[in-house]
Amino acid sequence: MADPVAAGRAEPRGTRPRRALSRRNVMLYGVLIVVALYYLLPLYVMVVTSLKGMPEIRLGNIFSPPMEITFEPWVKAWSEACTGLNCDGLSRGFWNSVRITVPSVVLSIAIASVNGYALANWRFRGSEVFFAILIFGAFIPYQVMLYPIVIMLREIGLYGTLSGLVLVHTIFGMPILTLLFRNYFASVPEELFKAARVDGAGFWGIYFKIMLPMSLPIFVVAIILQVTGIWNDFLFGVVYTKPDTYPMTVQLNNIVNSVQGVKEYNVNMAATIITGLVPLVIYFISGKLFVRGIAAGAVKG
Amino acid sequence: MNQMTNPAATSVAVKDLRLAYGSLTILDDLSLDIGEGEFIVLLGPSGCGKSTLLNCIAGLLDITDGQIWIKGRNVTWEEPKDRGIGMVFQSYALYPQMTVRGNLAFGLKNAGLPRGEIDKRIARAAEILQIQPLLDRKPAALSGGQRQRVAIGRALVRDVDVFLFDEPLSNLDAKLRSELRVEIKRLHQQLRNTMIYVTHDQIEALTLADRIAVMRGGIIQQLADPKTIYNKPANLFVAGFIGSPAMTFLKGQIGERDGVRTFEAGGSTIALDQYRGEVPARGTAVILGVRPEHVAAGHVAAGHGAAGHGAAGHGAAGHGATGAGGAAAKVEIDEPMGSDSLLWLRFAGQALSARAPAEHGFKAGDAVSLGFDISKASLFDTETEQRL
Amino acid sequence: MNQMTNPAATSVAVKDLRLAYGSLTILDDLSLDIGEGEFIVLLGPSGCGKSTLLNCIAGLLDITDGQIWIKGRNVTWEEPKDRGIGMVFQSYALYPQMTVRGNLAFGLKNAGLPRGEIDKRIARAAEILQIQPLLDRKPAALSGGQRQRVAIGRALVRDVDVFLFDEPLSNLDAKLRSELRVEIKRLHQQLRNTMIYVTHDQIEALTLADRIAVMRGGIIQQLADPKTIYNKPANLFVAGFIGSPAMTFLKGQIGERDGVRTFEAGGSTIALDQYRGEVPARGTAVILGVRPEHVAAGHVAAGHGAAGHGAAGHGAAGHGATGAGGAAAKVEIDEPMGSDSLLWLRFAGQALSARAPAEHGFKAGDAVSLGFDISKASLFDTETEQRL
Amino acid sequence: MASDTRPRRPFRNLSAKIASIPMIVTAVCVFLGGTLWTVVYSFTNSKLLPRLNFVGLDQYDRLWSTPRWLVSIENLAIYGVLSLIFSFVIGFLLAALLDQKIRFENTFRTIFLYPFALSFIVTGLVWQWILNPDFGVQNIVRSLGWESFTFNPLYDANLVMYGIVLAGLWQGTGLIMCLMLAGLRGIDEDIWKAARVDGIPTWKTYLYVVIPMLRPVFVTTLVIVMAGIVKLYDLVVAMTSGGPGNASEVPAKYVYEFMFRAQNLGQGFAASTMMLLTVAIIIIPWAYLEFGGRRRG
Amino acid sequence: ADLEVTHWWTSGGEAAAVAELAKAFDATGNKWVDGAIAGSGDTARPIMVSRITGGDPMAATQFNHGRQAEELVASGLMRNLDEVAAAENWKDVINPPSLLEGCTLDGHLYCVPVNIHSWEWLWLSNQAFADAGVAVPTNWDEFVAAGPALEKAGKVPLALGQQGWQMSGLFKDLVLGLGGKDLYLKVYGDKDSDLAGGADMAKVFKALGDARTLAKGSNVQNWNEATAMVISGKAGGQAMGDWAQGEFQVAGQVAGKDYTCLAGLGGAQYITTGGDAFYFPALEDEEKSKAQEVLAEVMLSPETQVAFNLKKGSLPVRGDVNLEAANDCMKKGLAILKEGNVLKSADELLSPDTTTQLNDLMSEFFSTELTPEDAQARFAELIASAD
Ligand SMILES: Nc1ncnc2c1ncn2[C@@H]1O[C@H](COP(=O)(O)OP(=O)(O)OP(=O)(O)O)[C@@H](O)[C@H]1O
Ligand SMILES: Nc1ncnc2c1ncn2[C@@H]1O[C@H](COP(=O)(O)OP(=O)(O)OP(=O)(O)O)[C@@H](O)[C@H]1O
Ligand SMILES: [Mg+2]
Ligand SMILES: [Mg+2]
Repeated sequence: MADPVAAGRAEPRGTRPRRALSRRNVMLYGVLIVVALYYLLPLYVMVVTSLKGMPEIRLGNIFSPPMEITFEPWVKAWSEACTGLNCDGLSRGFWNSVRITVPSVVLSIAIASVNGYALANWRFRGSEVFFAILIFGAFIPYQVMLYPIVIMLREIGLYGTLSGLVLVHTIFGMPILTLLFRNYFASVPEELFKAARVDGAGFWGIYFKIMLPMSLPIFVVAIILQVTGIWNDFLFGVVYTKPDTYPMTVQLNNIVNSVQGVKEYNVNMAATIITGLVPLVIYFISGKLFVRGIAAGAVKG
Repeated sequence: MNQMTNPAATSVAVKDLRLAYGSLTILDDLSLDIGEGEFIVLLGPSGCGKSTLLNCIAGLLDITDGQIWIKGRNVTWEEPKDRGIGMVFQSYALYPQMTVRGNLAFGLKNAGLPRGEIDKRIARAAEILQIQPLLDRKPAALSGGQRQRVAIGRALVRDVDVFLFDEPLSNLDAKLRSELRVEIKRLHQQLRNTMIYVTHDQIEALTLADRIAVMRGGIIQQLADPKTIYNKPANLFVAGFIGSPAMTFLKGQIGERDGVRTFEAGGSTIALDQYRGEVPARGTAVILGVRPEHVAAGHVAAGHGAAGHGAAGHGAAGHGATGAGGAAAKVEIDEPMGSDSLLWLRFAGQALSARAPAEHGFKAGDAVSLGFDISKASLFDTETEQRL
Repeated sequence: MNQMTNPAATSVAVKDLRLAYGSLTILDDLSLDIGEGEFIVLLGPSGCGKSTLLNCIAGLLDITDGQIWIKGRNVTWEEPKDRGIGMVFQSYALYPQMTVRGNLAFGLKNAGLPRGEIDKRIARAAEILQIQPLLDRKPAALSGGQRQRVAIGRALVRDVDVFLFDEPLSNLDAKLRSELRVEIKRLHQQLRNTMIYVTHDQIEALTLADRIAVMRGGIIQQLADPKTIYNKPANLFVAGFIGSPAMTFLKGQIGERDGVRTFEAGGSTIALDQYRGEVPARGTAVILGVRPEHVAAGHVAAGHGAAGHGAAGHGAAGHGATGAGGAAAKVEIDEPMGSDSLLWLRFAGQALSARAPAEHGFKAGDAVSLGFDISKASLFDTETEQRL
Repeated sequence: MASDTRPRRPFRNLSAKIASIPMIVTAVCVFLGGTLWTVVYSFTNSKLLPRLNFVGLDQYDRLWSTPRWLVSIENLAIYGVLSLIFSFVIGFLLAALLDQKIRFENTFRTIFLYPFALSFIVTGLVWQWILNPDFGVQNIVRSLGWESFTFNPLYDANLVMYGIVLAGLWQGTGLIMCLMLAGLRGIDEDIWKAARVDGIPTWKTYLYVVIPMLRPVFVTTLVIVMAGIVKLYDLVVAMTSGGPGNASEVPAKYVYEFMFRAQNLGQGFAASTMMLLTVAIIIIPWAYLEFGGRRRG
Repeated sequence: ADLEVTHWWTSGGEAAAVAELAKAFDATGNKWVDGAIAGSGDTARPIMVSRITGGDPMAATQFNHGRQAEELVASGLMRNLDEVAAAENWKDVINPPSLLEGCTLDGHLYCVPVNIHSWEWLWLSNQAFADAGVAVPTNWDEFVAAGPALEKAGKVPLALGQQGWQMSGLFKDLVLGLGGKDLYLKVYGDKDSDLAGGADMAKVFKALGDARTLAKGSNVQNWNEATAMVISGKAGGQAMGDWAQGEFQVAGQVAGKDYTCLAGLGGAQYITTGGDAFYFPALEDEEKSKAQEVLAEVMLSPETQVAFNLKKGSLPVRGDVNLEAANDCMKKGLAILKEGNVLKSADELLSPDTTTQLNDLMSEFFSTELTPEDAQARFAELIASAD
């Protein structure tokens, strides 16, 4: 229809596209790299600042790399920074955080996975109603529940104990985790469940022998969410513990806010990084499974 | 072992079964008796309640009303594992994290059988199903057919009286499906267990069943052996559902010529004297159902006789085919199916299909004359849609 | 419209196509010429590269090497929309949130067609496909068959030269599948477009195709019309893949008796004088492939003649069937399929299937005598697996 | 031997019911009970300790005439709308970019998602530092020669909420991206092909075909994002403590401060009740969509 | 016994002071378990209250005496200290005696005041004024006048942390310093809303407007960061309580030489005697209860008082101690104390609820363009509804 000569050529029309440096690729990777820089900037600033001495920081350029690398802020943040009379930095809080996080994560995931399993496979009259209330709980600002929880914990005598805090974390982790597990187990073929029942497995048999071994991705999601959530928690940590069981975030807050004259930004940043390290590491290790689990547990309804 | 309250020959009995989800009734007042060692196929379109019925028998659904008896025991409220059933699922539902051996052993371990006994049973099942080399693989490393065998094996090791299959072949491709069909049949001949088999594929039903229960909307439309179902479908639905290529239906009414009742439609008449059933009174509106293999298409010039010999190599030729009074039909489409062809015709303004040998020589647009084997046709009441 | 550099009859030409994912080559040096108005079916097992080839033609995959010509234009690097193709997908890929009308109009609006023209085209497509009443529904409110029609409609409105179908029926149940098959065939007869149709269902291939390209592992095994493919499969793979019930294969070697070459296996011999092809030298190991409908089973007492007349109502009866020397075969399984039955036999220690009329009267365990229609059988070289 | 009698309902699936006790107790006692408790006490004039001394709607009257509460509501609205829009837009764009079969997808995804592993406290501190006019961006740009450059959101009452949104987005967009990516991956590849054959430009395909198809993902994401927005507290505390002045106050902070600092529990509970009411307005339609009518097939 | 003591003294000077208390208590053979919570009383108090109401009290906790702990005391959660007080004869040694009033409810004593804090100070950086080339001001008006010169020299005239309590502290200073004793007592004490809306207060609000102008550019949150600006000469001055002195001291600065302090912002020479007090929650453990008494004693012993207050920069609660070591500023305070020009602090006069509302108003004023007139109207309303 167009130029007959052109049309008659044996050469393919249009150019062979998509070489490595095509416009599309340049745009695509360009945008991605710019955005990635934006996301990395704060981390960069944190790291760089934590390696500078205070005099250098006062010069003012937070983006310039340190002229002289010093690890002193790290040492100070970890073991020397003071809050009131306690000058042992974050180190004490670290172990407290571990002692709080591990049982909380284990307990909350154990309970939520069983609940999710029951909701997905063993529905009974009213189970959906309880679940809806539970989901409502996901929206309640923690501050609102602070007082009722204080009273509840007082009544059952767990206030101020580590078990009390673990309980609180379990309760507040329950809505989202239950939702995730319920959705995940619902996506497991129902026939598998039926086959196991015919094979004579009961509620727990199916849970432990069939469902659990299949649920790695969703467990990874749950673990990441809970570890980050609980490790990063400040409010419950500070309200429901005592100084000798303060978690790391409370120590962090104390260090950062215990300003002695001028703010020691380098120490603050080092402390910040150290505090965020555990969830970050867990996240970096299992990021891929996280996405898979999200796809299975959050998106499918 | 079990006390018999029912006739000895009954293996599974469903009595007045009702199942409803809230206000939505899926099965209503359904009864079914299945004999010892019988192979029953539940056949019906998607959503008609086949799986639901099977799950009720297995005890995987809490029934709303009625009773289930297995081997003379009322098992209505027993746990699935105590009913003496084994079940094979559409997607096989193999436990993905266990080896084949683990899959087979799971139910036995749950039942607390000793190790030696478990091993013995697995060995036996593996032999029957020829899966010995696969025992230590995981399901992911098996082909579709192998998975299917393992799924059957899982039911087999449990040494049950009744096997339940829920569309075990529908995930497979056609070739494998036909192979496994034969295997299941062979297995039944070997084991002689009672088998209840759900499918929506009528070929499976016809090839496997001792008796077929055709279901629609939760109701059993016809329960009979395959031949009866095929040749004397109880109603229009069964007739249309069974048979591939499907039966075609002609609307018309009863006429009479030379003292012989005839079927009249759009000016063409077909004599019904060979019809094996009750032909209603003259003037009644009826539907005539004929299967393609009972219609013989012949070259128009050669007339009726030629139709019988020339083109139709099938049943219609062997048994006396009744001519359609030379009424011309036109070939619309020719579907060659390898071994033979399906001709889509227009006859009396209606669509009609006829089976012809692969080398029939007709082209789309050709006019043909038809011969009908009325002894194998069915007449249906237009109102009730029941066979007459 | 376009100037032709290729033979006028060629609609789509694939030249030396190569497609690789990294180091994994899926299609290698594949060439295919498709005539104007031809209905080509690409048939092959799952994963053999059918969809890949189709996507290459559509321009949805960047090919590694080679050329694609459509209507005499080299379109190798053109955008799919400029190739003059329409495509129908297995899952239909309808835009779920648009009405049927929206689905049909979307591409046209994008091409900047005026409103009136769009409406006209939709009206026409809707009429052809009889989906006028559905135009304002959303896909979710359509049945499988209706969705399929809309998907075809979407290609139709684009007024294209070439239709590409990627397993458009494989998501449907058997009944609907056979109905829609007829519709597609009718559509092709009406439109006379070039159609390239991917399937792994051989019945679809046989009924629809002008020519079938049987593929395996990215290579076209045979490209021919359905009859040739059915009767003269190029190799063992094609022979086994095509035909339902499938061809059975007997291993044996060439012998000779009374100056006539024979096929010998396990003590039984079958004369090959009627074989249409080249029979190799005596002693050569061969595989004999026979389709069930070319095997006639008869009652042993009646011998050869009876076999031809008594039981085998099909092709084997019509043409002179060559006896198996009275070698007894044993019925293992009888698969009734409604219109006729499939008998699974053990012959010369090997499995063999035979088609018999529904009322054959054999039971499992019966001994039968066999007649073979060798003129329709195939001999394969054991080594190369090619037809001889 | 034969179980002719129908077992009593409550005892079927007993294990399942027992196993659900923690959920039931949590739902009923903690969430429902706590909520009711809060609502009841919002009608009292409790000070430091809860007392059942009813004063009718006084607390609500006061709440709605307190400028700080009104500012809080307004701020939450600003933050909510902005972070909702931007996290959806950015999250979706990033997901769409990552869905282009790119190389190093894992690396990029990790980079976008890592802030999610950090607490709001940490996020707040870092961004406070970056936005600090004396050390951060403003200072850098000025030292490059642009003396009059002003970028000081955290100390400008008109901009402070935007500064907080900036940090909030940095922290939360990764998760949104992840959810969207999961959704995109679930879309039938054939849809893309169909659109290409139809000649639909990519952006139009996204706009008219893909995004409408992602509706369920969007709903889930919306719920997650909304829940986060309502709870906004830590970030504000870490970045500005509600300052400058009251410019970045938010409802959760108001609740907290009135309950504990101002020792006026009644007022705090009234504010809590208002928040819960908002949550209910958000979640009830969602719950209806999620559980109403539709059942798992 | 081990006693956990919670407090919010975490800045440099404060921590040093607390260390003195701990040292003294440890010397009695007990152990001070420090429970510092950083980030001002606003952060710490809710935690302390939760702990006490949650049934897991600490052994002693800091509050600002006044009305913060009123309800806790009324619900019987706090320990009655009458016996210790009698034994140690606190009635006589505590000066001014009004301090004990704040700790008394229904005739019983519930807390131990440990220092006298006065809010009414303006801290000036000599360095900054030198740089700007103006004389160090001697009163508020001069300070306001020096503003432009400071600004020109690149200084922030008035350092002010962006937290409500600091702002309303500044306001209170202005009320007392510019409006005088009667105005202060009538407005804060008698809740006289007519006066609060009157002409005298209008002057104060105008001064507040000036303060707002002067504080533009003060980009800090915490009071000690603001103080740090004064110490480093970046800011001209800061209105802050006497605890700011601790920071100057930690930074090694000398009163009169490096910095100047103006009591009552250089106006009316009054101070309010707010201060920190320790409350002792009722405990069941006998041994700990005993130790609580020891702690209360120790806190008020003359030696501790001197050591503590020198570090803290506040005034001791005993009139009978020797403060030779006190610096210029402290001496000024002591002098005012001697004169008896001591008023009740706002914490004692207003409920926490009203205080919060007042803080909010001031926050709003400093972060928006709210006119002094409107602010005054709102203030009057607030005073009218105060309890
Ligand atoms: N949990 C449920 N709640 C409500 N209705 C249901 C439920 N499960 C199944 N149904 C309905 O019950 C009917 C029968 O379903 P069933 O699974 O037995 O059909 P089927 O015959 O097995 O179909 P298929 O061939 O598709 O497997 C269907 O209409 C289905 O919609
Ligand atoms: N993106 C890809 N990367 C690598 N290999 C691929 C990719 N897509 C397809 N393949 C491989 O290419 C081969 C051919 O795939 P194709 O989809 O064409 O098969 P098919 O014949 O259409 O099969 P089916 O009948 O299952 O649709 C398969 O082995 C498949 O694994
Ligand atoms: Mg089913
Ligand atoms: Mg394919």
